[in-house]
Amino acid sequence: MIDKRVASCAQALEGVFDGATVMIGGFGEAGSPIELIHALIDQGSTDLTVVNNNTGSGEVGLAALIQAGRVAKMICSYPRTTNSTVFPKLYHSGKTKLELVPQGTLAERIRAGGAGIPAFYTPTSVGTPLAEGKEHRTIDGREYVLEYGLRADFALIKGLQADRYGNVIYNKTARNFAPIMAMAGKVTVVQAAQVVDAGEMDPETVVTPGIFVNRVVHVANPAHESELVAKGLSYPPTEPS
Amino acid sequence: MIDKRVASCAQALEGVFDGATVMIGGFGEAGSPIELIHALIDQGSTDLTVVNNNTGSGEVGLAALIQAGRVAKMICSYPRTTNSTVFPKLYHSGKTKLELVPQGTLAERIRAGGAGIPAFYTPTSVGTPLAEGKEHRTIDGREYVLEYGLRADFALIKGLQADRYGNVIYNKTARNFAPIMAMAGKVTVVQAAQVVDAGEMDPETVVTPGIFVNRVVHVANPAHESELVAKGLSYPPTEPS
Amino acid sequence: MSAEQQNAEPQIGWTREQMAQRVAVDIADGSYVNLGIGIPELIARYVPEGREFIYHTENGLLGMGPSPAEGEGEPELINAGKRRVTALPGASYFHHADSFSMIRGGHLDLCVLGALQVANNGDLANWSTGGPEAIPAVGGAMDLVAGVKAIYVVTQHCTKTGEPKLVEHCTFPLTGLGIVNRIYTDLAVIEVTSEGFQLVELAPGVDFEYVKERTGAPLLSMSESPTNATRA
Amino acid sequence: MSAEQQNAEPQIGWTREQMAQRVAVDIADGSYVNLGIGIPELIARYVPEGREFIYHTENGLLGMGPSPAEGEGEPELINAGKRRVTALPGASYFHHADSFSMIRGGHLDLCVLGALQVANNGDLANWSTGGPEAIPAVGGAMDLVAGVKAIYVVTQHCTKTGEPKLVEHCTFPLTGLGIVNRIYTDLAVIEVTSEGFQLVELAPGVDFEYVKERTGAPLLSMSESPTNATRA
Repeated sequence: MIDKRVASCAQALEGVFDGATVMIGGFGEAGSPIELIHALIDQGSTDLTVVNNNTGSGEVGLAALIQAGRVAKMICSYPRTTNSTVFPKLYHSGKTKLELVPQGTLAERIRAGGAGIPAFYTPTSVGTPLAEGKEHRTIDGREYVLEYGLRADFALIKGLQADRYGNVIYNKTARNFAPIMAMAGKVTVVQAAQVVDAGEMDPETVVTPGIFVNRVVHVANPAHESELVAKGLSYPPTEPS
Repeated sequence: MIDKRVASCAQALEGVFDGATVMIGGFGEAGSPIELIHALIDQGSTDLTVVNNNTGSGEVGLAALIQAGRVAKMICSYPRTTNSTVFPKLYHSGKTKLELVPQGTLAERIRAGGAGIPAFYTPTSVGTPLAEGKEHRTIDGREYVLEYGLRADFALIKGLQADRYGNVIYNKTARNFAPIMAMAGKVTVVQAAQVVDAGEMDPETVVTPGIFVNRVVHVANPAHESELVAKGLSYPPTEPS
Repeated sequence: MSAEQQNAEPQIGWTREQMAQRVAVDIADGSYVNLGIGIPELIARYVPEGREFIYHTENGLLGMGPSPAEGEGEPELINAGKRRVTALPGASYFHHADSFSMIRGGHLDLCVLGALQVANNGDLANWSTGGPEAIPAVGGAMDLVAGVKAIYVVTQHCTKTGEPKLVEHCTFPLTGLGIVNRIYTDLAVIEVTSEGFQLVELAPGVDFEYVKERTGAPLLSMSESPTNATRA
Repeated sequence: MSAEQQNAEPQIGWTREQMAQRVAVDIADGSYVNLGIGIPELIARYVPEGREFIYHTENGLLGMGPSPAEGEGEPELINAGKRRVTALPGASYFHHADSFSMIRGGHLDLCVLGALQVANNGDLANWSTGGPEAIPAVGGAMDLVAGVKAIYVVTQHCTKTGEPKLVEHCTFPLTGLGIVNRIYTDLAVIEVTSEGFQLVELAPGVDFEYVKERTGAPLLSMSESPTNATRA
């Protein structure tokens, strides 16, 4: 019987290695798989290349992973957000590198990676510093740049509901990068607030078919980043002195 | 108020012109917008380039459009189906040309057209006659061919349910090419068996957001091609003598 | 014009709210619109009577509604500025690749953005001052200007230090080439034509010379309307 | 071998159903599988005890179930062969670009296809005889062989006129280059290795020489297993 459920976030992250490329879903806090990120901090692998639209906020979630010195490189479109104080420090110190990609190009590169498209042309960024050094091509009189598909060793995403086959549906704008990262991850891990029996989801409304998912872990009450930040929390939690 | 509903299939096809490129949804009969195709036969425009996975069956729907001599060129992946007797005649007589495209490349070209991607590389067809004359490129040691996005002047598709904003959901495997053709059509026309009030569809389950749709026509009881073919019907109906 | 002069001047021209309202007047009924962060966000408050606009937010929602009351809303229903929003009847959610297919594929009618600089050939700089200490962050701006049918800019006419933002050549890193159609400032509405900046309308109490002085490139008056007017 | 000889021969080797069943034995538990039209379709009937396979049909369904009873089913729930099927619990529907993203993106474990010819370097010809009167039709075959992790071919060992289908070089137009991993015929199971065709198993009552005679390229016997065995 196919059963992709695993018992814990720790188990869901088995095999993440030093130097791995890890896609992490979410746009800001919406869709951020914060429990998986904290488990990744516990897990210990380092020198990671992380793909996420942003760089986290406060000292929890993605920001905490960066703060822990585990991210060698961020591939993202908008590393400058309210309460994003960790990344600037590591960026300026040269500890964390940045590959800045326009948001739509980032999304399309991830989708291409998952879809077996090695490269594509796009009009986005033509004439700007982000197109410098990239191959250009004129098609039907308009100029485009060549961009390459992106894949990842692991993709960590957050769903609202999942089943043992790995089918996933999402909550509102928390969907954002998750379906395409699920496609692009060699090992895709979903944390879901609800884990339901096979057949409970309407086949018409499944957003991520199970073929794109390798592991499902039940996280019943996922934290919201903004609430943790508002409370001034950090991860790992500071020991009471 | 935004209201994309029109009163009839004839009205839904206003503006289709001689020489237009028309994408028609459907894989075999599943998702074939047969009432819109028949209205297109009535409408009279000719010298069309039609994009569909197949070439219809019997003497109704797409096959009837071809039989009426209105299709100068088919772009499709599988023009040879059971009961597909019309296309072979016109193809051999040279009246209808054929651009044969692998099914996945066809889908990706349509999606690219709708997504503003002018061209992409794909491994499909490398080493086969269908790659001949196409630009090749080696990326990370594997060979790919360059394929171009496809757009259409009109896209005719069939939905299960639509609203005045043009949001659409589909029925089972009738979904097939419709969502991507909706993206690629400059004017996208949807025939829907149910037309519901705005807000009746769950925003999580809308498959084609209304931005991709221009006109919605209510066709309450769409015919099934196989049933028409089994009855030996043709379109336009033969006058009783 | 020095910062001191700027500070000394009385408040004239349009307020931020009035600028937003003025933009809304020019949006056609039924338009699909993406609003940037800042003044553009205010536009959603001013839909003219009898029109319906559909707002797209690139993080994955079409049919975005107004912000909920302070403290209300949901952390997973947000806009591109990461602020909480609502979804109207007829809305839909989708993933980022689909969202940017809408943008890149030319399906949106209008995008209204802020600017650091706009050149009189339509070039836009709005994502980076290029400073060595700045963390570069581009978001969806380059995709929007490359794909949306019309690009309006809404911005203060000058910087806080009184430097013109409408210029002959952008000195900041570009967002896109030749893509701005119209500019709405606190002082005027200006069309970017094939002959450069063309005044369309002055804010109440503002005259042509006043705007011209504060514009870093030639400005055609309303009577100088070129035959080959609107870009794009 | 002439057509007369072929006709004169007694029925030996595996039937179509047995060939399908033999393939099923080699499919790992939990595999995502796409089945071509013809004999491959029969494989779905023979899931070995204790295993679960998930069938993908490229027209937009994952979790395809068995065919409904004759006259039952729905015209809009069909497989790639345009025959009516069912959907199992846990199934999902999706559009064609997503479906072929599964295929091209390497997400399917196995595709089982029919063949006109297979060459001993793994080349496959299965979509066209190249005749001037033939209507060329390719469907999803080229996408499947380019994207799916393993490609099995199931076919009669020889054509109806007794010509070998396993050859040194395909003479029919190719579907893909060097992509076939295994071949299941009525006579044998044959692996395509870096050294060519390698016998894996003989059908009951069939001997090596019998298969070798009917194979259009060198065939390594089971004892000749090369060190560098399996392709891909």
